[in-house]
Amino acid sequence: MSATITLPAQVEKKKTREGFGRALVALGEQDPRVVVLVGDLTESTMVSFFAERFPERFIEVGVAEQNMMGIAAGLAAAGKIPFLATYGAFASCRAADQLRVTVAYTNLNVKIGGAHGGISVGPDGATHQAMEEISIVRSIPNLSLIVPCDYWETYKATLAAARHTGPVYIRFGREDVPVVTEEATPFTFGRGEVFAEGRDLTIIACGVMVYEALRAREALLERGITARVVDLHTVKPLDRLLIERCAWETGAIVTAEEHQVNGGLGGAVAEAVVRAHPVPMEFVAVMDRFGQSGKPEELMEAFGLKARHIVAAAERVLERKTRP
Amino acid sequence: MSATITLPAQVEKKKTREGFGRALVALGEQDPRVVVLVGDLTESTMVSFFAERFPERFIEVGVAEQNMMGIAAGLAAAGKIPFLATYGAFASCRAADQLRVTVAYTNLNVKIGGAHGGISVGPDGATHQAMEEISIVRSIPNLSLIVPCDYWETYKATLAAARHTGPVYIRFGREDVPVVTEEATPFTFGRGEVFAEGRDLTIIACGVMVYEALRAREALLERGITARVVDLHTVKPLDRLLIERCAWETGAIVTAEEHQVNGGLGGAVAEAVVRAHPVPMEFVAVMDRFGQSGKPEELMEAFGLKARHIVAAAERVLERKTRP
Amino acid sequence: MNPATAHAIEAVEAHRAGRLLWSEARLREQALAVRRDIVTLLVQSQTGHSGGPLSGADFGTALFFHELNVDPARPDWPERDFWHFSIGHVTPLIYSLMAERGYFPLRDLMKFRRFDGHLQGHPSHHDTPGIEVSSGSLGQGLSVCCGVALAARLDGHPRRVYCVMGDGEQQEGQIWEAAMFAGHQRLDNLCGIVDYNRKQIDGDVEDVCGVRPLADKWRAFRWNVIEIDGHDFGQILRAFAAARAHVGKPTVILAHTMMGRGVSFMADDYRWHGKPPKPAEGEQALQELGTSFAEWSARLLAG
Amino acid sequence: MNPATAHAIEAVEAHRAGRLLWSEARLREQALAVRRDIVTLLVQSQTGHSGGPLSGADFGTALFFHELNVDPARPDWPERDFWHFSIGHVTPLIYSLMAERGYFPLRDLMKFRRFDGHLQGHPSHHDTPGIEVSSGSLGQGLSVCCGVALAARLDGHPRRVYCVMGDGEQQEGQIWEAAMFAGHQRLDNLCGIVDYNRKQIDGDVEDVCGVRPLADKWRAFRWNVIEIDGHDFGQILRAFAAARAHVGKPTVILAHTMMGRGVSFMADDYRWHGKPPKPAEGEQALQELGTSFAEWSARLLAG
Ligand SMILES: Cc1ncc(C[n+]2csc(CCOP(=O)(O)OP(=O)(O)O)c2C)c(N)n1
Ligand SMILES: Cc1ncc(C[n+]2csc(CCOP(=O)(O)OP(=O)(O)O)c2C)c(N)n1
Ligand SMILES: [Mg+2]
Ligand SMILES: [Mg+2]
Repeated sequence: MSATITLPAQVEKKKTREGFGRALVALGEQDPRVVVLVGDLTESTMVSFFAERFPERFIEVGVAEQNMMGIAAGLAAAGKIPFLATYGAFASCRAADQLRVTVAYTNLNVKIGGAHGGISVGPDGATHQAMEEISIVRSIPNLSLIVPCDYWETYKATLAAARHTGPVYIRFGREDVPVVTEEATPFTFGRGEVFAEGRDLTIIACGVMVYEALRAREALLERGITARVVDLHTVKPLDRLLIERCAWETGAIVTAEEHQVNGGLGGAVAEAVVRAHPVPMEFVAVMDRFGQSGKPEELMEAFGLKARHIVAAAERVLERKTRP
Repeated sequence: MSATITLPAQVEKKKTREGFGRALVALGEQDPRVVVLVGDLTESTMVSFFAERFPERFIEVGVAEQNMMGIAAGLAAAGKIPFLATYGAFASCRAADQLRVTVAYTNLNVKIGGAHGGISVGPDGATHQAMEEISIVRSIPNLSLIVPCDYWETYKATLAAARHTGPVYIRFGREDVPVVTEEATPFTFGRGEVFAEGRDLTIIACGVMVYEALRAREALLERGITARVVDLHTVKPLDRLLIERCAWETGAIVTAEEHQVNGGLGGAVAEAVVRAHPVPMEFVAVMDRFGQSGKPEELMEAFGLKARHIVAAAERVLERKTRP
Repeated sequence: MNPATAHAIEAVEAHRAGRLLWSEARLREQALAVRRDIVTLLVQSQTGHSGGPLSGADFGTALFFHELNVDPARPDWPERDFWHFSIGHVTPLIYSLMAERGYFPLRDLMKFRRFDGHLQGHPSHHDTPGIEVSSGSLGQGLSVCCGVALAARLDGHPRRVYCVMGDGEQQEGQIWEAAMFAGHQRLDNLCGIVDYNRKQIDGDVEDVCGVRPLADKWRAFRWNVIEIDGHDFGQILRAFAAARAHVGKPTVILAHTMMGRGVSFMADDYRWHGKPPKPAEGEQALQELGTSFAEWSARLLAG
Repeated sequence: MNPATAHAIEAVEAHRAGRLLWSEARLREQALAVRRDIVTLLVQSQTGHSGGPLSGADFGTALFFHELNVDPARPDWPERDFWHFSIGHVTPLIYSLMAERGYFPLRDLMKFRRFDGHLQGHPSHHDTPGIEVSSGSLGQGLSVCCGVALAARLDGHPRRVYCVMGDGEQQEGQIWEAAMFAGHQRLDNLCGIVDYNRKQIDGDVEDVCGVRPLADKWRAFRWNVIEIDGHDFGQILRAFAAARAHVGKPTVILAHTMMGRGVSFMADDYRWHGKPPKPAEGEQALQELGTSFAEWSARLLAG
């Protein structure tokens, strides 16, 4: 049972990180085991809501991400359900070894909130634009990864992470982004959602690129092309069945992610596709380069991450699909 | 111009890390700018040869991999050509943020020797068996990655890393492994080598799996199947032209790596394949699980990384190739 | 701390079911058995670390057979203290202590690092009952212990938390992140123990990258510091008691030890950090320890 | 150090072509210009950090206009000293110092953090001439500076190496790895400067995760420690001279400063760590600094 999403001309915008922050408060109310850690980024990761509501379960670690990951591990080993928050660049890189050995190898129930994922982080520039998270997190056993597409999905992903036993990484962004789902839109951890049907190709996207994919679908429709749009929020474990079905039924795939092209969502999909039903694919992603400062919109444009780039990729893939 | 490699029944074995250690001495002799850093692992990374020969250019950092990466960066910024050595798990994870921001974003001329890559590390167990390096390193812009297959190739890869301006990560192993190349075998940074010709499928391998691929080829030949074997030592930058040619000419690909299946060599090849010429692929790799203690041979067997697993994968992929 | 206070505290704590509170004499005997285990299992495995396990055998024995409140039959007993070796490479010591204390049969030690055993080269929660958190990458353990200590405080749980570190390991920055945090949070239910054997893989710690003055460092990170001879059971027990009694700060015990302690040809020699004795060497070592491989391995296999 | 020694050293060093050796009075004037630049470029960009750049403006000015041996026209002049801000977020300060010193035109400051400018949110070697190593992820800079200092020693090069750190940044363990290494290696060509403004993003450093007693920490890591009022040019210059003269140990200058210094409503307020003044606030700030946005932006655009 899938939601079909049609966008109005004007879509409300909201921060994904706010979805994270609000969900933490809901979790804090439901379960006294939920604790939240932060590395000197309370406001910008929006764990401030939790901090206000549950000061006694809020742990400020300071600028020490390795330590934060380890403390979260210890809290989990003692029966807590710790959520930690920092920028994705630091969660995935600065604390990578702690994530791998202490958290993932032990398979501890630690939840990692990686804020500021993607080029849309904007003026802070390359160091703060996390674009290697999917590759890194995906390679580590036992670890799950969710890249929600909007406010509501981030909210639900955060709740789902708490329900899942084991380490989960949630990647979200900085900016206000279009709210394409509703409170009632189905969300199942580990399952992609078909957000719009189509026969000619499938656009598989995660994060803010889901919105761009839906817009691209509209543009393609005008040219008589019907694109299926899949919101692949859970990048790991991968919904291989859905991907295989899309390859089979539509015969061409475009992936869209606000992430490096090497080993990201596109890579995950390609790995599934060649093992089941090889079809032409095109990748809309950051082409193996560091980010830079600028306005989010400028950067999405300059790095080739807008609906029109998905449209162009769709046209390329369709040409390859029909060519024998 | 490619070497064709036929293995004798008994192949000499040698440590890849020794190739690294010996090449450093050669480099030290050629170029006074070459310096070597180590994080309390002088013997086991075999930088001991360099340490003995050039004690004044040998820097012991202690157990502090983040710092070692940063010091190497500073040395490079001051015109040195630093090679650092530690276990791959720590080079790629413990110092991931330093690798990303200080080294790769600045694009500094730092060379990273990651020893103890793969399950064949053996009795030390999971923490010391680096199997996420390809995914991590591949995702970071500006960074190159070589995974040599034997002693001589590690030797040449180390020399090539010094010739290349920019950061290079070299991944090698712990154990004695078959020497499949010779001193004279061609090695070009950034180019895969066809080690044996074949028409029915291509086996693309790196590291010790190149030997297993050559053995698998022999077994397949007995069944009347000719497999091309490609040694894809440089995983980044990727030799896309060669991969595309293999897909086109042989119509099926098996990848073989001593690494996690997610985002590794197989992922890199799959990404290239679906963008150019989609063909069925099978992956011989570690299936998203942590390693464990045991003898190297036992583990290679248990984790499905022997020639016979490549043979089985080849048979699966051929069945898919011929099925419409 | 004056002895009267120490006594009072001992009395209060004695009710804690899982503490053995063994005497110095008995501990000394047990530590000898632990050293025999270490050498025997290393001779058997022919892979693994000798030096650190032997230097830590005395305070390790005191920790397991006097200090810790645990129930090996129920590794997840909610009342248990939390112990963790941040130096994951000293598995010969850890597993010996665990087996001797009853976490699993002694015979398992003979399958150390083997594919068909459950005793991984570095401690694995997934494989070995009683290992709470996996380790093996140095420098990570004190942070874990901070988390456990914090959880205990949040829950008003009386458990204590013990973290064993190496002196070479002090070079890892994460240790100092955790030290700063614990000092800041005044985690007085946390006790660190540094195996100050002055050696690491590449040689003398002071040659590799000196950690001196180590006591000053910990003090400057707001810890209570106790320096002891890590082979003197009297000093070890008094240090544990003092740590237990100290209010308002975490305590670190700098246990001055000798790498390879107990085996003449390993003593104080960094080259024994990471290798096992060959069978003949092992035999000599076991003779020095008053037994033989045949005798002691038979004891293990029967246990 | 006694003043005579200091003078002798100054004399020896004066020949170094790239040092400006400006007087306190002139530095004070220049620091005012730097503060005006900072506020002006932030008003223009409407994104970026205010607090740290203003607290570091005085010692930053002393570093660039007195201490450093550099040639902005030749950023790769082989004789140059090496300077590095480990706190990459204080780019408004860094870029102002660079522009005022002549690395690039003042007008470039008006394109701070813009897509069409070369001044990234955090320092980028790739984009900005004179930035030697990119930064922005805290805690990494001192290691880089250790590497440069080590290279200088290997080459017998007389260059000095300066590393600016934050006080919140002291929570990163990598700092202590580097500190331990530099102390061990006796890198006396290395000088660290901590902007001890007592604030970080989430509030008071001592509330977030206290770094006190900071001088004791550095001393225990074998550094020469100098504590100064980081807004007093006399003290700043004497500290630099003392660092230069100190043999056998690296020196860290703990510069006690005030976040947001120079703008009344920002002073000592952590909430100004990471945000720019709105135009009206900026106007008020610039009035306090004796200019206006119109006047100062015109100066920048003309420069
Ligand atoms: C992060 C990390 N880096 C390096 C290693 C490899 N290693 C294992 S033990 C060791 C030396 C540790 O020295 P110390 O803490 O003094 O232990 P001891 O030699 O006394 O047993 C090193 C470098 C590791 N396990 N983890
Ligand atoms: C590794 C890392 N973690 C977190 C951040 C986000 N961050 C930027 S500045 C800052 C606070 C630093 O405090 P301090 O060093 O005192 O600088 P000040 O606030 O005084 O400018 C933080 C946490 C970062 N840039 N890098
Ligand atoms: Mg030691
Ligand atoms: Mg500060």
